[in-house]
Amino acid sequence: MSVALEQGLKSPSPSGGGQGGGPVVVERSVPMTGAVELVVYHPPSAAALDPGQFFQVAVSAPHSVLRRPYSAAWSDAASGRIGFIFNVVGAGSAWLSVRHEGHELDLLGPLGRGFDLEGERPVICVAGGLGVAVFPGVVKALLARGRKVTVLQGARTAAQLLPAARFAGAEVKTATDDGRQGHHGSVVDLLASLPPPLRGRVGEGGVDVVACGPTPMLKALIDTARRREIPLSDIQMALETPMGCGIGTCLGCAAPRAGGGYLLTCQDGPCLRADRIDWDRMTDAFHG
Amino acid sequence: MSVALEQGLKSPSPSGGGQGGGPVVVERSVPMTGAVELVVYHPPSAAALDPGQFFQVAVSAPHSVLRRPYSAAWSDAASGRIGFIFNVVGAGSAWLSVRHEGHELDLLGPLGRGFDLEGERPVICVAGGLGVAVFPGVVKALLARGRKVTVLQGARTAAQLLPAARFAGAEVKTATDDGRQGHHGSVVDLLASLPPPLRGRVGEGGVDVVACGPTPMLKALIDTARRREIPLSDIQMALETPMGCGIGTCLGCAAPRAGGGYLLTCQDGPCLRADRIDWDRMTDAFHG
Amino acid sequence: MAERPDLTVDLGRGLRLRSPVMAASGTFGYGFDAPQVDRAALGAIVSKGTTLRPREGNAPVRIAETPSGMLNAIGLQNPGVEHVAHVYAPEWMTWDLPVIVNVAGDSVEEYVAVARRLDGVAGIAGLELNISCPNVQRGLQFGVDPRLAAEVTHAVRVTTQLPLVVKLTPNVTDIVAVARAVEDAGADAVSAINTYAGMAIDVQRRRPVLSRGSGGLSGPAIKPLALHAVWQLAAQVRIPVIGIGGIMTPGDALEFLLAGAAAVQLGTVNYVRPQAAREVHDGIAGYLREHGLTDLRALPIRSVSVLTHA
Amino acid sequence: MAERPDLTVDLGRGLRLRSPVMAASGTFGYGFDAPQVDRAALGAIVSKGTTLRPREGNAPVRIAETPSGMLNAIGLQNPGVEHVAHVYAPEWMTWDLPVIVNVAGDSVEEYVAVARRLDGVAGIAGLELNISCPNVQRGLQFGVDPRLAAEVTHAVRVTTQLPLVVKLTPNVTDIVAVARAVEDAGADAVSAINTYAGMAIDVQRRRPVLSRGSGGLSGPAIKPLALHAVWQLAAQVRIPVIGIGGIMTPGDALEFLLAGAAAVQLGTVNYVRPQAAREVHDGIAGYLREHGLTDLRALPIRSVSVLTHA
Ligand SMILES: Cc1cc2nc3c(=O)[nH]c(=O)nc-3n(C[C@H](O)[C@H](O)[C@H](O)COP(=O)(O)OP(=O)(O)OC[C@H]3O[C@@H](n4cnc5c(N)ncnc54)[C@H](O)[C@@H]3O)c2cc1C
Ligand SMILES: Cc1cc2nc3c(=O)[nH]c(=O)nc-3n(C[C@H](O)[C@H](O)[C@H](O)COP(=O)(O)OP(=O)(O)OC[C@H]3O[C@@H](n4cnc5c(N)ncnc54)[C@H](O)[C@@H]3O)c2cc1C
Ligand SMILES: Cc1cc2nc3c(=O)[nH]c(=O)nc-3n(C[C@H](O)[C@H](O)[C@H](O)COP(=O)(O)O)c2cc1C
Ligand SMILES: Cc1cc2nc3c(=O)[nH]c(=O)nc-3n(C[C@H](O)[C@H](O)[C@H](O)COP(=O)(O)O)c2cc1C
Ligand code: FES
Ligand code: FES
Repeated sequence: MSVALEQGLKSPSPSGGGQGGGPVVVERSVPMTGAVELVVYHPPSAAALDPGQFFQVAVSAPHSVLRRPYSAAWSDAASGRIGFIFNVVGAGSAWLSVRHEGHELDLLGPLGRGFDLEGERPVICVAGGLGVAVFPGVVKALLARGRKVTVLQGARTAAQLLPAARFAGAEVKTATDDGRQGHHGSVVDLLASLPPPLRGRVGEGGVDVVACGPTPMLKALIDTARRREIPLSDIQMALETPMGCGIGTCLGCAAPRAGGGYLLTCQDGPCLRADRIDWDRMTDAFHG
Repeated sequence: MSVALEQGLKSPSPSGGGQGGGPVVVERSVPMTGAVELVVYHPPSAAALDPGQFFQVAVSAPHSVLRRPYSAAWSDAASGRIGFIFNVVGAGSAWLSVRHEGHELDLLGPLGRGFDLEGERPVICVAGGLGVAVFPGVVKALLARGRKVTVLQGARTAAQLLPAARFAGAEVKTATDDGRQGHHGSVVDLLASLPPPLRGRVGEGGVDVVACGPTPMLKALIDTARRREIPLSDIQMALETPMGCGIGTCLGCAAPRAGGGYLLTCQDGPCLRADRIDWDRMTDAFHG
Repeated sequence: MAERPDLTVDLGRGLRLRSPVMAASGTFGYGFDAPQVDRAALGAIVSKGTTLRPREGNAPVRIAETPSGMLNAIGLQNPGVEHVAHVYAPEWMTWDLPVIVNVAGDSVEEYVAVARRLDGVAGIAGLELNISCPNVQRGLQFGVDPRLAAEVTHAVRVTTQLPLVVKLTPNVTDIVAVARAVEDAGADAVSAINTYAGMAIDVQRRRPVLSRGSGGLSGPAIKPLALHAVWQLAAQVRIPVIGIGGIMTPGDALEFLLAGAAAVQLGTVNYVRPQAAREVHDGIAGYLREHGLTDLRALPIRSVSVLTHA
Repeated sequence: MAERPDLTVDLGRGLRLRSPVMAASGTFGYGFDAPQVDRAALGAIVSKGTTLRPREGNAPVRIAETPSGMLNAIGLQNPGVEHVAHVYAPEWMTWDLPVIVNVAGDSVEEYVAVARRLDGVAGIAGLELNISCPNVQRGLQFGVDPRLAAEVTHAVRVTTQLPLVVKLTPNVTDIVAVARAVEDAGADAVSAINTYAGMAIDVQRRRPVLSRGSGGLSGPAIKPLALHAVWQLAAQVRIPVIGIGGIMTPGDALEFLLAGAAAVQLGTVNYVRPQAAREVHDGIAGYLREHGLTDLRALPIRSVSVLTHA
């Protein structure tokens, strides 16, 4: 339907919107307390997705106008399915949370850059809160590359942890704010409490870190990494900033770039090596 | 929850909005092509309703802010149920049309004045298009008062007619624009084509007319009545104007009053005797 | 903090409200309708715009919905000041809720005549000068010009002892200039804002939806604009600013209070959610408690130190 | 009428568009992103606001959603005119779609310098003077004062042969006065409107949501306001008016065209519904056919006979 007449254009595609053949919800479940998982059938998107990429999801919520960015939790090219995991924060996620089997969704994507998952070293995945949403697909892709994976997952309570079964093949360690399950404290503390090399060591024999979570958690991770001498270039993270378009036209998703100026989370990210960010200027757009 | 501290206040009550005990949809069906009927369980409203009254229904449709007025199609105090019949015109009715069993509704009402159904004379109910929505309850109430009732129902096609079974005990005649069922033409033409006294005659032995439909139909009915010498005071009609509040505070629902100035459809109506309206100044707020 | 926070507001000249939540003019009639609204949550009611003589108002269509908003061109339908003074005020006298009369007019003389008739009438707690109604011919004239705004304010000020709020129009380049002018002319408070000039066109019928062509926009759509106006005003005038525009929830009201408003008025929401006044009142109280604040004066997030007004 | 209606638009000085649907500045980058948008439906692209030197833009947070709208304070992040002339224009030259460069600046000299650099550069179809961006310090100054607006327009007019559109700010008492001033100063067309000054406050964190405090409101929320501005302008200026503000659907665009706009720009909708340009284009064509009209000039519902401009 939409034909790009000019050259040099990238090609994420809009889909759905009720014209048939678009993405359709095939499953809805509650993977952990407070969260909803929607499984969407859309073979082209499932095939195109790199772990860490996101979609701009149209929501018909009262008074809302912008799409909402959601990372794919996982995708499966064979079955044509993509999973999204989210909790209800405001109008958009509330609307999304009552989608059911058979409802069509209007997705734009996959968008942005996913994680760079190539390499040999062990990988530690650090997931804070809903940041865990991106990891089922990431872990699967890492394991498929033969890499050793440790998942560190933090949540406020045990019930808000995504079950370890979702990371089959990886080692899973947890941290909870109330201490009822795993480490008592933050997931970054958990990382710091691990034996080397897991908690970081310079140079060969080190690990790659892949992190996703609230900005304060990412900042804490950076502090820890600096103290533990984990090079920031060994850490990749998925950023969350407000987004207008998701495709580089609104310039609304700026994140401070190391060395000055701004990166666009939607185009340069959301998955970025931590040394590309100026962490001193990095702010949290969302309240705690 | 809401306590009126001052005197002289009328007492329609807001209800629902998710606090429990509020109106809840117990049935959804398609009574005729293009229309939806919702049956709502809310005993206080069902008991309080006069035929012809309406509710202000909160809709959580994208970009919408105002409630939408809907006449009760019928109510049954014994079962605590109220029916609403509507078709999908815009954002509000689209939202309402996908309510299902178990969904709560936020209703304000019953509001306004219903029809004056007392009397002895035969009654002709003239229903144009979705105007038929108000008549199941009206006809039932008229029959309960022992009155003879003839329902004239007009629609564009036969499939858009509410089945005659909904008016058990009344005589039903139909008119369709395409002529496939009943009179070929408008429901007002149908009225004019009837033998006296049904089509109108001055004074004793006459009939009462109760009408609901689009404003152009009501205007045609007035023209016919004038020609047929049916006194306008023998005709009651349910008006439809845009409404802001439904309770007399916004002054948005003005309808031209015979003799000058304006009536408020929500307070003085929606059911009014036709001689109270200045038909020359009466405009149709809605297209079609 | 189990203590009950102090929600009272002082709008000047003895006009003290028990709650910062007011009902906005034109959205609450003269206080006799809308029984669903919990009056105990309200600090004051502002009446429908009242003129010297009764007015019939505009021909329909008078209202239209727009995205997250509504347009109105009611045309000041009202029973005239005599009816208000004679019939409504005695009723209001028996209430424990102050009623402020919103005053409209086409000339300085008309404003003054209305104010004179209401001066000293028991049951009337104050006046709100509507110098901003965009619907009546020449209705914009006073509100867009600081000089004219000051003139009508001054003329009313010397006519009445009643607390005097001046309601500002947002349809200006510099709302602060108008506010300062009416402050200097003797207003006890300003309320901001009235509706924004807008219109809708019926594409099928190829004509404006409203019979008058244009109307005033209210509702959530205008909240960011109104908030910006209040933020500017609160920093640059000394008298209290009453925040109005698109408030639907406690959070919306708090945005205005944090921006520096002394109180807020609920308008369009009264049509939609009669429980809003109660929710907003309780939401503000809860917020104060959560943040360990004892009264509303602690809310504004920016001190008035940027006040450059001489 | 099976005939295909004529959707071309003449904006003056040789700037002819095949479609009345344009992409608004700041919502389409420099035309290289948003491949989902069907360019065949567009009459022109307006670039992001471009300044003399590259600008980094404002610190985050730069955008926030509001009821049916969004606030932005991007701060004119752009690569500077040299990059545009040197890198982008050669690409645009190969396109069959005119690109208009939106020009911003802090001084008359900066506007003139940008215009001079772009004059005669192949691939550039016209300039749109952004005298209204509310985000950069002193950004409002030209757009709110008819004299200053005329001054910058005239200065650019004598600098370049390119078609010159002046984009108006709505944050004024009298937008018509500004439009007439820039018309007299040589503008070929005006576009109306840019965003409305607004703000949002983060109640939990007790500070403005946007790092700059305030921003510009766009989206459906402002449609009735923008339409009112265009309705007034179309009746009172002679040059073409390009309607902008909250257009999401063909019906919205038709409201502007019926109000007298010669063309429309789609802004915020490009972020949300990439198919909007195509839908609006086709919807306008369908409407013309349904109403038996052969071209866009038949659409305005009010003749310009109320034109009182001398
Ligand atoms: C690249 C990217 C990927 C994302 N992936 C996911 C995901 O997989 N799962 C998921 O649940 N969310 C994800 N988000 C966040 C998501 O886009 C929405 O912001 C979130 O669902 C809230 O939207 P809403 O409409 O419900 O709330 P809104 O109505 O937009 O906001 C309600 C309140 O929540 C706050 N808020 C908004 N966004 C966030 C946020 N991201 N975190 C905390 N508070 C917020 C706002 O400040 C506001 O006060 C992602 C965001 C980005 C940028
Ligand atoms: C007292 C009263 C009782 C009513 N009872 C019923 C009822 O029982 N069943 C029912 O279906 N409707 C009824 N209506 C109409 C109803 O309130 C809504 O106007 C209608 O459902 C359209 O709302 P919407 O949100 O879907 O459309 P909107 O988004 O409000 O409007 C969409 C388009 O439809 C047009 N439109 C709006 N209202 C009407 C209308 N009433 N007729 C024709 N066109 C319209 C608008 O001009 C607009 O162009 C009643 C109205 C009143 C005043
Ligand atoms: C239908 C209607 C009628 C109004 N009438 C008046 C009026 O008579 N006098 C006045 O000063 N403001 C009047 N207003 C403006 C409101 O008091 C308020 O300033 C405006 O609606 C913005 O607030 P809101 O967004 O909460 O509605 C009216 C508003 C509406 C919607
Ligand atoms: C994120 C964003 C950036 C914008 N940048 C510019 C700009 O650089 N120059 C300009 O003249 N207008 C800019 N605008 C204004 C738009 O071109 C348009 O006038 C405005 O958004 C209203 O239209 P809309 O409601 O369709 O978005 C911007 C708007 C947005 C939302
Ligand atoms: S979200 Fe618009 S540029 Fe990134
Ligand atoms: S609908 Fe508001 S007064 Fe009738």
